[in-house]
Amino acid sequence: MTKDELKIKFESLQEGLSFEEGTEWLTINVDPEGFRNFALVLRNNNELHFDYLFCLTAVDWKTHLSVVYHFSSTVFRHEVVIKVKIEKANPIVDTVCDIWRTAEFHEREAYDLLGVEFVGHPDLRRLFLTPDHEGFPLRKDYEDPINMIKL
Amino acid sequence: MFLKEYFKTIYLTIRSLLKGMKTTGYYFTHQKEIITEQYPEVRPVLAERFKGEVIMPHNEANEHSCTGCQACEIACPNGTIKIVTKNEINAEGKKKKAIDTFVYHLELCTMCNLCVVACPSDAIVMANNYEHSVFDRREFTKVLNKPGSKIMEGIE
Amino acid sequence: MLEELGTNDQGDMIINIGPQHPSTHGVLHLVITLNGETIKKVEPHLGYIHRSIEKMCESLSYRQFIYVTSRMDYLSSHINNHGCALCVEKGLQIEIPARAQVIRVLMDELTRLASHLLWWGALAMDLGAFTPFFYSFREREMINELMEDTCGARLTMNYIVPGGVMMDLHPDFQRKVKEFLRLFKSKIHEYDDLVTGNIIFQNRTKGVGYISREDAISYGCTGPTGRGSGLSCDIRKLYPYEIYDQLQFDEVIETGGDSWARYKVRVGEMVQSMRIIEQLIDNIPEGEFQAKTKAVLKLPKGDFYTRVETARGELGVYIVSEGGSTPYRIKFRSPGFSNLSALDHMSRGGKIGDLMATMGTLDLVIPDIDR
Amino acid sequence: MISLEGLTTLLQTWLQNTLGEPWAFAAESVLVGIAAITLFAFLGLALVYMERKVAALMQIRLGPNRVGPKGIFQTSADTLELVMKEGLTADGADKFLFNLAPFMVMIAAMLVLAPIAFARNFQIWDLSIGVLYVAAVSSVAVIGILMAGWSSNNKYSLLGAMRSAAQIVSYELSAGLSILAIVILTGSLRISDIINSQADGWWIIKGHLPVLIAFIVFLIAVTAETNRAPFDLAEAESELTAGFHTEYSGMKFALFFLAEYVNIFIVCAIGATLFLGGWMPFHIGGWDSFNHVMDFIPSSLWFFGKTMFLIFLIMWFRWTFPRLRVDQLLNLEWKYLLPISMVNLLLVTFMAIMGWHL
Amino acid sequence: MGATSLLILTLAAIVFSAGGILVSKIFVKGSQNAQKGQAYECGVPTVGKTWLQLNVGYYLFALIFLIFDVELVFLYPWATVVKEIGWMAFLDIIIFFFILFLGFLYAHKKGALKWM
Repeated sequence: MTKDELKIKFESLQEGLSFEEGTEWLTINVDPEGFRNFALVLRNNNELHFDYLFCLTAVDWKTHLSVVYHFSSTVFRHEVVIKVKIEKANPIVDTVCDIWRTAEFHEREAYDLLGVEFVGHPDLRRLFLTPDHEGFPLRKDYEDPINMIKL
Repeated sequence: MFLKEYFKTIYLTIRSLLKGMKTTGYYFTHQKEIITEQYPEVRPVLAERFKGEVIMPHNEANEHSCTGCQACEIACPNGTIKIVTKNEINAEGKKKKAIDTFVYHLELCTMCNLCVVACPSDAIVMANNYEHSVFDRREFTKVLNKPGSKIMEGIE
Repeated sequence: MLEELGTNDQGDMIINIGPQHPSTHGVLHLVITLNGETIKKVEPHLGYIHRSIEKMCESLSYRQFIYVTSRMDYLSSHINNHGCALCVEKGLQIEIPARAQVIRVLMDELTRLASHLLWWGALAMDLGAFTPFFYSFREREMINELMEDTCGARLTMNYIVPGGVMMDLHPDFQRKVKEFLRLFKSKIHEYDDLVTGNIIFQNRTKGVGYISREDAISYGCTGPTGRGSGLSCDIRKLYPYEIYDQLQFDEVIETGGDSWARYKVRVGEMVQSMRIIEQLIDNIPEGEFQAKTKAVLKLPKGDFYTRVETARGELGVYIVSEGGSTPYRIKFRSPGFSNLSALDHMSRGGKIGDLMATMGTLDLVIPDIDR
Repeated sequence: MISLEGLTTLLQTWLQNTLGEPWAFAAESVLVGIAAITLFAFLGLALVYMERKVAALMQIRLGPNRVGPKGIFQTSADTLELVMKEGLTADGADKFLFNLAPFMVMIAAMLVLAPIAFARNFQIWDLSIGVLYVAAVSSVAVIGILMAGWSSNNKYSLLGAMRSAAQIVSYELSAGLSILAIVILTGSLRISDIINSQADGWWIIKGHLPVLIAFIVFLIAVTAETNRAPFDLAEAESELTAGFHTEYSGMKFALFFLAEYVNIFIVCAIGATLFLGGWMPFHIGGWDSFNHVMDFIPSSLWFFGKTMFLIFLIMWFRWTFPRLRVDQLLNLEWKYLLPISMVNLLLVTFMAIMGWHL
Repeated sequence: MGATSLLILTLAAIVFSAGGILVSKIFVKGSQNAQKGQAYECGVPTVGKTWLQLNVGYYLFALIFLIFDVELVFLYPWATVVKEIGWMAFLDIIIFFFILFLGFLYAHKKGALKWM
């Protein structure tokens, strides 16, 4: 499906979705509460069939965090980008690692570097950093006086 | 039937193993194929574009073409280059910015060539030298403009 | 914590493979649970060489950050640079001159060939055959010399700049590439004799490290790992960039899903890469090798995502721009990271020796995973 | 080249004439001991050098070429280095067994030297059950390996030792069966009898296909028994880092290393003795003038030449093939080598009874 | 030389090994620190005990080997006299191998020859 067709399809599936304009792929902003159900629809709807999660990351927008999911379908070859806006004080979003297995590592990475807590993840630990590390390096307010070198 | 398969497996196994041994045996007997380079005695032929270190060429009159514009310093991703400028009074009596020292930290350099590309007056180039080992790491900090050198005429 | 006991209640042995282990090619650390010699669980511990390239890139300009990405997957550094440059160009909407496109693709394929050659030797070494390593390095050395001629470096070339390539091709480039192809073709039968046709090698890889197509999609396996499971995932075919849509080449797909299938995909890809190089080497268009760009690049506000096919799979470059001269946030979706996540699934039930074959055919490059 | 032929008898007569019976025996004992140690040291240096050169040439490299002409003193320099290294013992190791293991391996290797005939009349002990003795003593080495692996308190070592034990005991069978083929044809277990029976042609030629099969089985089995690639699972470095000798360093490691090469020499010497006639020159039954010419080449040269050829073959295997997986290794033994050598033994028996061998 | 040679060779081996170890003990002045005594496990401290209960599969090989090797030893005296006895020996060995083969099949069927 093309971007416009996808948009129509999504609108028919769920009311009140907020789409982002001017992007290459269809970008949908989703609330963390409804995200898991929405993800299940993405994966299981036969016309959408987004079976391939090819990128999962989070962005620190200083005021809030947004978790960005890039989905693709290996059958229809269409893409969709889902952005979930979460609070910085309470960065909680439901896990999708039982739907897309690759999310298990990507969610651990996002937890490790940006501090996003994925509820229901079986093994949410630090991935790159040591377990006793404090702070989340990819957040904009992260300070590390020893290891960060300002040029 | 079972026996036929059994012997076929043995035959194929032996054949495939002998093929492999033929290849290694070929090289064992053909010593002209040896590719070892005996480094300190035989020096490698380097490509002319090989990026070994940044240098600033000077001509016979001990002149370089660096204007001290700091384009390379800005282009460098690692802070390898530090340019200290001074004001110089040229022949016509005008004040002009010129370099005092062009400091190059070889230990930080990743040979990405961005400074050379950024330089508007082609004052710095990449040299081929690759044998950088020294006993004191402070020797990696180099001053590229030679003492007493001046900017070349006609370069702005 | 079971690890602290060295064993679990079922009497299984917990053993570390890595970080200093001959077959992990770097500092990958796997904690494996063994029952006898059968693997029950593999758990990767990462981060030994994490340099936080994504954070570094946030303070570098759009011209500068490209060189850092060479250090991710150092075996396909040129393709990493290519992906980043494409993403910047997508944001700036620059047209790339035809000559630069051809040069980029040529270098991509040479890099892929070099990477696969190294993988071939290293895989044979993991499985206990030392000699093939030297043969593949002989050929790889020729490619490295080609790179050195044109780019001035052998591994981290930093040859790509936004808008084209940094320098024009070396005048000898075409002649030397043709010479390389001729030599490589005369040697390629040795590869079959020594490894591909070897019965021990086949037995070591066939049926080892199986992953089904569905699981490969779910785990996000791309590149030869995905294609070995019958998943069509070649970005060059699916979402062609540069001039890949005008080239004649096949996407090598095997349906076996085991290490042998992945091996055959990579060996097939070497042949396809040669095919691409042969098509292009005589048809490099004349003209500019770099488009005119501004001195300071500023991407418009928004998100940009590009995908390229590295030697290991799909590399995604995701740039979030706030309109400044540096990226606000960069995410690299590295192929090795997703492929590694499937390692546990692949190696369960196999022997320790199978783990080496699986890891070898996944072609893990640790800096790519740790970034 | 001075021939070793009859050196022992000469020495013995000379010693007895000068010193008298008991002292001559003591002097002989010391001489044998010194000779054995010298042979050990020399074999270690020479075979390691040979291995490195063979590997290098197959891998289109030059190999050692800096220390001495063509690098021949490279291995001596390496030995010196190993001697100068500190021998570490891991904290949790069983110190007694840990230190005993290299001795076990060395003793096992040394003892097998006894019945080997290095040249005509040059043999330490020509015992009547020579072949059985070799088969028995050579498998003592596995105890040393098990000790080393078990006592190291290292998981890789333990796995390596377990693998190597299973491997060596399995391949012992088919090696034994292929040795039996020659025993049937010769009708004697004495090494000198076996060599003398090949005066009119080596068994590998006289024995037709069955002996050839026995030879190939023997070669595969001894490669496995000496833990050589492609059967080097006990020390598979890509899996178990260094297997059973992971924790060994310095001189103790050097002893394992040396024992490995001496073991290779021994099994190849046995192979050369059984199948290729030992020190017996290349003879063809009936061609007396040809045989006479062959006799001019010293017998020790024949022996070492054949042994080196077999060693070269085993090195060739190592630098060509990938390693087998542990279950495939045992499959090969139990599904292929053992049944084949059993059937082959029947064939040899049949041939021997019919008198078809030359 | 006779059986004494075994004693001499054993002594030679011990002298050689002990000599080497002693020489290195004399020359090497080692230092001691906590890391040196650690077992090697790829740079990670070994946790727990290594001497675990191992899978019984490992020991099955030893048992099977024992059975087969004892049978093999029986063959040695037989092998020396095959040519003298003739066809009777051939018949013997066929019966012997048949029984051995049955045992082998049994072990194979029980899965004792599979590596754990």
